[in-house]
Parts: sequence; C-alpha cells; structure tokens
Amino acid sequence: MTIMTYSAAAKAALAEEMRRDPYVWAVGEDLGRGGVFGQYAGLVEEFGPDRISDAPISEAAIMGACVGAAMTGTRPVVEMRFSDFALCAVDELVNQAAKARFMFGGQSKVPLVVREPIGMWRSSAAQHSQSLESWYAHIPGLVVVCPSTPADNKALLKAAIRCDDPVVYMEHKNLWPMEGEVPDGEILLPFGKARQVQQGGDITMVSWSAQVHVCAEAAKSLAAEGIGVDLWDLRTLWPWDREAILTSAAKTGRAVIVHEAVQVGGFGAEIAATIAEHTGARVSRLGAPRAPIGYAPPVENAVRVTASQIVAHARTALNG
Amino acid sequence: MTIMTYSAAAKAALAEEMRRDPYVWAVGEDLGRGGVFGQYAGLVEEFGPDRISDAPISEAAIMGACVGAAMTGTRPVVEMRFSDFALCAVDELVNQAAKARFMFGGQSKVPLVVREPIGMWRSSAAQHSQSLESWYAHIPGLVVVCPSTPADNKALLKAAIRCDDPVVYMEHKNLWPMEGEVPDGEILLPFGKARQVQQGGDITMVSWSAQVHVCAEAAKSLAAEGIGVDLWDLRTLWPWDREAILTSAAKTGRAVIVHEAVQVGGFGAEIAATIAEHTGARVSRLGAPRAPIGYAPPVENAVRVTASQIVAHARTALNG
Amino acid sequence: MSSLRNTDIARLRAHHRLMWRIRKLEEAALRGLKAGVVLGAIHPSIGQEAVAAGAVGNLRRDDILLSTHRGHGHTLAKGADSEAMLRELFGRVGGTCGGKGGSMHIADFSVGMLGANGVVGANIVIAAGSAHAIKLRGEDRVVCCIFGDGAINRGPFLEGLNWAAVFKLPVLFVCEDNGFAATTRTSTMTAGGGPAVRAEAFGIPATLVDGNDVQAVDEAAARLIGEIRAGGGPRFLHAKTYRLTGHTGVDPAAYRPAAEVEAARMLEPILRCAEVLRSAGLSEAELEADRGAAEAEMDIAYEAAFAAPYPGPEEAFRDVQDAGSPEEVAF
Amino acid sequence: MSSLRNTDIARLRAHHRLMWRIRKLEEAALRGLKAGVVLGAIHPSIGQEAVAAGAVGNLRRDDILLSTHRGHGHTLAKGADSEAMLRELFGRVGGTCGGKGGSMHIADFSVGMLGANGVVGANIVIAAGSAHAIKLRGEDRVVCCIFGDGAINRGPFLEGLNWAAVFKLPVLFVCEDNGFAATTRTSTMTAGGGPAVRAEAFGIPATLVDGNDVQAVDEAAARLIGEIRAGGGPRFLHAKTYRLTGHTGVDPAAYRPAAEVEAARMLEPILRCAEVLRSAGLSEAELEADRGAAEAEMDIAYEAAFAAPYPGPEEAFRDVQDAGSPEEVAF
Ligand SMILES: Cc1ncc(C[n+]2csc(CCOP(=O)(O)OP(=O)(O)O)c2C)c(N)n1
Ligand SMILES: Cc1ncc(C[n+]2csc(CCOP(=O)(O)OP(=O)(O)O)c2C)c(N)n1
Ligand SMILES: [Mg+2]
Ligand SMILES: [Mg+2]
Repeated sequence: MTIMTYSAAAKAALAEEMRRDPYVWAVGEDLGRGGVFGQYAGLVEEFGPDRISDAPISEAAIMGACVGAAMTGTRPVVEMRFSDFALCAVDELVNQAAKARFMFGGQSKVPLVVREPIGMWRSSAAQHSQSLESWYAHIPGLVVVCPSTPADNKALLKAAIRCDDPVVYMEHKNLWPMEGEVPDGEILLPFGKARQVQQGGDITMVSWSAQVHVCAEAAKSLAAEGIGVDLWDLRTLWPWDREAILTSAAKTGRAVIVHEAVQVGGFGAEIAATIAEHTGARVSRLGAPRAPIGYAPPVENAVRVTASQIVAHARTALNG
Repeated sequence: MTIMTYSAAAKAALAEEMRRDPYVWAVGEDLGRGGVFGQYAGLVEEFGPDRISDAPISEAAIMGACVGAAMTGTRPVVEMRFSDFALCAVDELVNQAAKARFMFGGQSKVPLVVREPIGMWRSSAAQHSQSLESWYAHIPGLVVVCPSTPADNKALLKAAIRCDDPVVYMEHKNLWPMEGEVPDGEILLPFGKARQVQQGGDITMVSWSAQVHVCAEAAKSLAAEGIGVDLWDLRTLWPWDREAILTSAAKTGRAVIVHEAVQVGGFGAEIAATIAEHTGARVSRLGAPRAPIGYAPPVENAVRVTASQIVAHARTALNG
Repeated sequence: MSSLRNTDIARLRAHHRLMWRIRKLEEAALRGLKAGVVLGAIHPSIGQEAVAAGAVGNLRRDDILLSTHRGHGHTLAKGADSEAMLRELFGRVGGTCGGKGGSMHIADFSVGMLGANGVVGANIVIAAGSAHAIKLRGEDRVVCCIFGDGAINRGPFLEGLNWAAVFKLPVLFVCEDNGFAATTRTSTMTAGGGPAVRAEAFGIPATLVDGNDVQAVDEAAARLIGEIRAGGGPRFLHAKTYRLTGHTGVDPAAYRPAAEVEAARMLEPILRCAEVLRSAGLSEAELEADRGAAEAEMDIAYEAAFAAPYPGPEEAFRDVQDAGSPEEVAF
Repeated sequence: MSSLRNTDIARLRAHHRLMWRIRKLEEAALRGLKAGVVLGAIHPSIGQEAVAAGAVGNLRRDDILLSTHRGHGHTLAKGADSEAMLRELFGRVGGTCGGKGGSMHIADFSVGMLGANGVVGANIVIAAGSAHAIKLRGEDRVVCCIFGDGAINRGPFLEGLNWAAVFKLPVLFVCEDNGFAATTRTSTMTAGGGPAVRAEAFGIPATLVDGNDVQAVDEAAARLIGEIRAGGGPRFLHAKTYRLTGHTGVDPAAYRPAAEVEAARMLEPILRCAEVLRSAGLSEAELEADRGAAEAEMDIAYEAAFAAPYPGPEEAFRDVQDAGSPEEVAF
C-alpha cells in the first residue's frame, strides 16, 4: 500500500503501462510540461517527447490521428484536457473510433483511451464543467469509465490501456489532489464490476465519480438516523454492474441514483429504468437541474447535488 | 385540408415563415439544388441564393456561423443533411448555441433551427442512420423536436422557426414520402404537448418520430386481441409532455416506451424513470440493441423495433 | 510518346488493365444498383480511374491507404479482390467487411486498405495518425490518403495536414479534384487558390497533375512517395479530373450542361491511356483484351457475389466491442 | 515620430490612456485573484494591450467584436464599463453577464461585444456568421474577430475564414500572436508560414504588423476596416506581440527563459507609446496622469465590485431557454 493522490495514481498507471508496452503513448496539448493538471508531470523525462507528445490545439486531429494510430499497431492515450473540448472531436470518437471495428466487419480494433476530465471545478463556468458521461454510454462500441478513488484510478486506467476497445476515461477534476491508499504491485480492475462502498439494508444508493464521496458523507448521516445505505460506486458506466445493483435494489426495495450530471437524460435514468423494469423496487434520481453551470458560487452551487439533499431525498424515499 | 408529403409540409412551413419574416433564411450543402432529400426544391427560385444558401462542406462553420447570425438579428435554419454529420459541429451547438444565452446573462438569445434528419434508411449503414435525440434532450438550452406526420412537420417547423431557443429539429428520413392531411391556414403547435394517437385503457405506449407508426400498427393487432393501447406521440422530447404521459400511465398501470434509438441511454430511459418515480405503473422499454447499424438487411433488421416485437412485448408486460 | 521504353509500356499497360477493371467493377455495381442488388448509395468514380491507378499503384502492399465514399477504384487498386468487393456492395457473406459496411465503408485491412469513409474529410486525420504510428514504430511504410475537392473546406483538412507536417509523417495526401461536391460546383464554395495552395500554406510541398493522365499521376506519385519514404515528410498531390456520372448511382447530374460532360468524356483517362499505348504499338486486339478480361472478371464476380448468402442477424451483435459486448448485454 | 500631427497626438494619447486602463484593469483582476475575489481562471493580456487599443479602437459602437479567453482588453476597448467587468470577474450582480459567465465568457452586447469564448477558435465561425447576418440585413457594420496564434491550428480557423471569403463578409480577423499557446511555443506545433500565409491561402488579404506598436496596429486596422466597410470583403491582420505574464493568473511561466521575458519587457507597448508621446512633446506629468487616472478608475471599480452582492441561486434557472425552461421543469 502506498498513499497517493488520484493524479499520481493515474500517472503511475500510465508510466507502468508505457514501460511494459513500447507502443503505448500519450498525446495532448502541453503534455511536455506536465499537462494542464500536472497529471503527466515528469513523464516526458522518462519517455521522451515522441511518447509523451505535445499536440497543436487540434482536438479533432488529436482524436482522429489516434484512431488511425490505434488501427496501425499502437495504443494511444488521448488527453482532451477538459471533457468539454472533446466536443470538438465527436465525429472522430463517435462516427469513427466507436464504429470502425463493426463497420469494417471486425478487421480492426481501435485500442484507444480518451481521457476527458469532467465535472464542476469551482467557477469554471458553462464550458469547462460538464459531465456528459451518459452520451458515451449511449454509443455502441465505447466503454465508459468514471473512477472515484486513487486506487481505482490506477487499476482502471491500466485496464483501459490494455483494453482493445475505445475507452472514454473520465477523471473528475475535483479529485486530482485526493489522497488514498493504492495497492502495490500490478492490479487491474475488470470493467463492469461495481464497488460496494458500504453495506446497508434500507436503501440502495448508486453513484460514480466524485459524487460517490458526497453519497458516502450522506450515508454517514443517514446511519446516524438508523438508516442503512447500501452504497455502490459503479466505477464503469459501460459495461455497468447490473447484477450487483439489481440484487441490491431487490433486497432493499428502494433505490436512489445520484449523479453530478444533468438529471434529464443522465445515466441515472438508465439505471432507474432498468431497476424498475427488473425489480419491484421503488426508484428515484438526484441529478443536476437542466441548466448550464454558472460562474458565481451561488449560481454554481444551485446545480450541485449536496450531501444534505441526498439525506433529505433518502428520507423521503423511505417514507414515501 | 390538403394532402401533402412530410417533405412538402416542411417545405411549405419554411416558405411561409420566410415570406412572413425577411430575416428567416436557410443554409446548408446543396440547398440551391433542393437539398439532399429534395426538401428545399424550388425554394431558391422564390427566395434567391442569399436566403436559400449553399454552403461549403463545413458543418462546424454552418452551425457556428448560424450561432453568430442568430445573435445578430436573423433566424437561421441550419441544414445538417444527416444527423450523423452534425457530430462534426457539436461544439458549436452544445458549447456555443445552447449556452450563450445563459452564460452571457440573458444578453442574447440564439433563435436557430437545426434540421438533422435521423433514423435508419435502408442500408445506409453505421454513419448515416443514427438517432441521437437523447443526447440533445440532455443538454440545457436546447429544444428537441421529432415530428411524425406531415401535419406535425408543418406546424412544428413553423413553431421551431419562431422559437427564440436553439431547436434541434429531427425529421425521419423514412418519412419524407409519407402522405397525410395537413390543415390549411396558419397552424403552429406548442412544444411539450403530446398527441394521443389512440385511446385505450390497458397499456400506455409512448413513442415519437417514425416509430409512432410502427406502434400504431402494433396497437391495431393488440386491439384485435382485446388489448386497448393508450398510444402517445411525444412530438417534442424537450420539453416533453409529462402530464399527459404520467396521467395515462397512472390510469393504465403499465407503460411501455418504444423508440428506434439505442435503448441504453435512450430517451426512453428518462420517460421510464420518470413514470416509475411518479406513478405506481410498471414500466418497460423497447429500443435498439447497443450495436452500430449494419449494411446488410438482416443485420440492419436485427436492430429494428418491429410491430410484432411491440405486440409480444405488450402482451408480456400485461401478463408479467 | 512513341518513344516509350518497354518497361514504361508494360507499366502503362498494367494501368490500362487496372483502369478497365475499376471501370467494369463500377459498371457492374451500377447494374447491381438498378437491379436492386446493390443496397444503399454508391458513388461511382467513372472517369477518375487514373488517380486510383496512378497513385495507389505506387504503394507497396504493406503501405496504407485511406479513401472516401468514392473509394471503389482506390480499393481495387490497392489489391482488394473484386468479388469480395461486390459481395460487400451486395451486403453478402464474404464481403470485405462481411457485408456490414457496404460501399461507403469498404475496407480491406489485409492489403492495407483502412477504409472508405462516410464522413467527408474524416479520413485525413485518421491517415495522419496511421502515419504517426508508422513513425513511432520505426517502419518505412507510407500512408496514402485520398479525398475530394469538397473535403478541403472541412476543419480536419487543416488539422490533419498541419499534424502531418509538424510531426514530419510519411503520408501522401491526394486531392482527387473532380470539380464537384455532390451537386455543388466546388469552386463556388472554396475561397483562395485551392488545394495545393492551402497545402503549401501548411508547409507541405504540393504538386499539381492532370488527374486524367495516368502516366502523369504515376510519375508524380512515384516521385512523391519516394521522397516520403526517404524521410522527407508529407507530400501533397492535387489531381484534376472529372466525374462522368452523377454524384451517386441515382443522380442524373442535371446541374451541369451536357456539353460540359461531353467535352470531359473526350478527355477521360482510359481513352487517353489507350491512345498512348496505341501509338507505342499496341494492337486494338490487345487493348480490347484488357477491356474484355476486366468485363469477364466482373461478370463472374457479380454472379458469385449475387449467389452468396446474406449474413445472419447474429452479425448485428458481433465485432462491436470486447468489454460490454452486445453479445452479452445488448440492452 | 516627432513630426506627428496634432490629431495623431490626440489619438495616440487616447491609446495611451486606454492601454493604461487595460493594464490597470488586469492588475486589479490579478490582485483580486490573489485575494480570492476573482473566481475561476483569468488570462491576463498584460503586454498585449496595443492590439486591443489599436484594432478595437477603430470599431464603431455598433460594430461587433468577438474575443477569446484572453479578452479583458478587447472588451474594455470596445466600450464596456470597467466596474461591470470587474463585477463579472468577481461573479457579482451587475457584472456584464450578471456574474454567470466570468472572465472566459465576458460579453457586453450593449456595446457590440458578443463574447469571449472558453473554446479556442470557436469565435471564428461565430464571427463569420455575425458578419453573414450583417450582410443579409444590408447593414454597413463590421465584425472584428480576435483570436490567438494557437487557434490557427483548429478546424474552425479554416472553415470560418473560407466561409467569410466565399460569402465576401464584412469581417476583420485579427490574430493576436503572443508566441505561445498555454505552455507550448506555438511555432513548435504550427507548420508552414503562419497565420498570414494561411489567410492568404484562403483568399483573404493579410497584413503583418508589430502588435506592440499601437500606431502601427491602429493604422493597419483603420485601413483594413475601411476596406471592409467599403464592401471589400474580409481582411486579416497578424499582430505579433508577447504575453508578459503567465498563461493564466497562476502560471509562473517557467517554460521560458527569464532573459526572453526581460527582453520582451523592453518592447512592451505602453512604454513604446509613451516614448513616442514624449518625443512629440508630452510631459512626464501628462503621461503619469494617464497612468494615475487608470489606476484610480480601477481602484474605485474594484471596491464597488467587491461591495456588490452575489447573484442569488434563482439565477441558475434564469435565461436558459423559453420552451421547457428550468424555471418550469428543472428535472
Ligand atoms: C461531413 C460530411 N458532410 C456532408 C456529407 C455528404 N456528402 C457526401 S459526398 C459529398 C460531396 C463530397 O465532395 P468531394 O469531397 O469533392 O468528393 P467527391 O464526391 O466529389 O468525390 C457530400 C457533401 C458527408 N458525407 N460528410
Ligand atoms: C478547443 C480548446 N482546446 C484547448 C483549450 C485550452 N486552452 C485554453 S487557452 C489555450 C491556449 C490558446 O493559445 P492561443 O490561441 O495562442 O491564445 P493565447 O492564450 O496565447 O492568447 C488552450 C490550449 C481550449 N480552451 N479550447
Ligand atoms: Mg469532388
Ligand atoms: Mg498565443
């Protein structure tokens, strides 16, 4: 066990995979100076500028070139800086990377990891704060990963780099400095296995990414009131751990899905609908209102799902 | 009443609005020769090439320029040809058009209609067949319209052109030749009001776009078995008619949502989740499997939701 | 012209044969379209065969090609099997993509053909990346990326060319300029000096060539590919040609005067190539043999493709992805 | 230089004042950032003020401006109120965007400033469209679009410039070239001859100017805007400058040698403008008065902005959209 930040854990994962496989490389703007959040700091010294490569401000080319590079015997890690900027490269990801293997009849795979940091980060406003993970979960061919802890960020990023599918890998910007224990040695996590954050018999709570920690805080308060929360960190949105979540929901009879993204059309809808289709459990969701994210703190905070909201929501769900 | 095709109805709507307001104009590739589906045929003769404007193959510029034009006193109608190509202009739509009004504190609206034909159209394969309406329903600031009949295509397109919001207007490619009665005179439909296609007491069925007609066919078969379907055409996905759908679901106690798009993360999830949250009705969905769309007919058909599947699904839902 | 060396004649004869094979493949495809056997849209390259033959003919088998929606000729020139191609257009088992891609996604990775593309210009950045991988792997392969004159107005043209030049990648960009983007005369929607001027502005040496003169294309491509393989970085070839058919198999192309098309027909590449061969001493019978062999090949391929079965519905779920495959969870 | 006419001197003096106001506004913003009063990221344009003063100063109030993430100077030059701008940076009521946008989305439509932008290059196509509307409406207004040297590697640069040239739109594109894109020296990631060469390749006449010489920028912009307003179509101005601070308010800019920054400091635009004014006869007191007035203005604006309240949470739901507004249905 080593104590590491979420950022350092990702860096360790990338470095280990780059040492293991000479065809793993990373490319994005400013990577040579460590990347915009420092998550690549020092790597160019070890691997050189060809494998920790700078890029022009050309998101479409960064993504598109990596599609070609992935089809030609390398395993690129694409850095998009903010997930918002990945909207400049959607054709390349959705029409090309996601579909190539299928439409070419299996002649090629596209082993690509697209790092797209998501989430609100104090006063970053409407174009630097979005969480669009549900978009990519809707796209056949893509894998979607949303790690919530340093340990997971290491094990999931390693798994993503070894995966032969295009993986949309969404780190949360607020988690970069978060510290946690990371197991030593080579650990890879399988996709589609949720983490049970805590056990509880009264209500199932499902979340991912930074919001998991807000849920854990809420679960603590609820425990003080005698309400046992079965809290799950989904870890990966596609594939997602239906078995664990449906089993838990069937057991508790109540499920609430919590996410930072806009609630309307968020991935919470998929989980809630699936639970409702397959169990008798009552479902509900807590996500952001359908509004862009504002700059001033009170405006930004108004779209944040807080621990006290989760607590109140869970109480209502149990009494309703 | 006049009998018109879905395509002609849209053309009539655009022509009427262009006659009414000199600042309404349309732009897209090949519009001067009628557009790729002929839906603009003849308009350049009446309005001239400045108002029925050709464009270079520059989806980002078509969309982005229209954002600027909409903020500068005109009302552009953007033609994207296939909704798949709109993926080349996502930043312009999602980061710019959808957010401008909010992030500039209400200083400007962005009255823009983005026509994005959707859906499978025999053997158009993975990059010309997608239905991504749920993406745009997830984005604050956008309105999403999916007309299913000639009459609606006229009345909704007129309403979209007069709306001050950016409207993603998704016509279905298979519906272009569909004929139907279109009321004479100036009819505009409000957004957020579903159409009750037929009344029935046993099961609520919700759909939109071309799939409405498949549902209607299924409802006929079900009627023959004595099963009454309360069938709703949502018409607009954002805003959507929660009141009508929740009331119907509460009444029948069973709701099935049917759409052509991929089921995982489709807008059916939002409706199913909302029904489950707010009523005691049992919910289920019928959408496409999470796979790209193939070229060969058996491969393409495998992801199509058919009337007989709907019938079987409704039967199970009622017995389950 | 009559002073052609024997090696040149043999090379030109091979071009002649290849161009006829492309022509006959597409005529077969158009026949299939009329008969309802070809599904979906097809974009014929009839009249443009010299670009495929001249440029792609200079690639090694392990070199890489990326093409457009109008990619039949390029694909055949790279070495794909004609029957497998027609099977693909007919959506059948044994198609290059198992019938799942069709004309707009035709690809044959076994001969280095990494795909046509349904999105104009999308192949340009992918090609740059394929070349990037070749450079990272330290190989001496070359990538050839063909796109139309309409594609130069999309952002990826800038981003892909700049990328290739910045990283000095082994890629030949070929602008197959047929004067039209669908129904639009490209010149009306393109500002400035055109493809080559833009390429030079992005730091890539550009060559203009008569794209209906297969010898000229061949010579230019040979030189440029040689420079690229020698480590010279990207090169650009602007080949002017003309599409003799409509944009798609069903487009009557009423947006251009018949006289213009007639004039272009006089300049089409197979005629011109035959003229040179004739003056170098080839007989009418020899020239006709090339045509006839191509026709016979495609007739046989057509029948075989037509007889092949459609893939089954289970193919809808195959080759989507490893993790969370729809073969395990489709909904 | 000492042969300046009186009108020139008055004009130059106005530039001097405006540049000091920009400088002092940004120094106030940086102070606010240190104090935790400015929220989010800010991108100072210290050292680049001559581009704002020289180019934007030539616009009429009803002309339109679009800017970038580094847009404080441009916005102030277009006529926005300094206090309203600081309120925006502090996220307060009375900010130009009601505190909802912040530095990266600063905008003041009342003076024709249609927005900074958080997405590099996105303003280029929007500007083309704004000019398109002006043309359709038959007005004689002009659009000015400012972007950085990093933005010329994004697709919208090609698409927006081609669009403006094809439709002959009234737009001045200004590339404010400070040599860097964030921590990256732009020259390392840009192939070819640079912004002006690319613009010319897209058919837009381009002018290169010393962007730290406010007179030169002014003269060039005046001429180009005149040509545009006369119906000449788009023009391009490449202004070379240098950013004296880090990329953002917290970037130490360790990626460049101190000597380079020191050398650049000797060439910064306010010093140079003062030098010319001095040699034209202005006294130190007059020059100091400009600085002092700017400082006083911004100090007062800072205090007023600091005293202003935050918007309430209800603002999160306002001005999103008419149909399906979150004020009615938020979830
Ligand atoms: C991004 C995108 N926009 C529009 C289309 C529709 N489209 C298909 S082919 C074509 C014309 C392309 O012209 P050009 O690049 O010159 O190639 P050509 O067809 O002449 O070979 C268009 C507009 C598309 N496939 N992709
Ligand atoms: C599409 C996009 N990619 C990346 C970024 C992150 N980013 C913000 S500013 C910047 C550098 C821009 O350089 P330049 O255009 O030269 O403007 P400057 O900052 O020098 O004024 C980058 C990469 C962004 N905002 N948008
Ligand atoms: Mg063309
Ligand atoms: Mg710069």
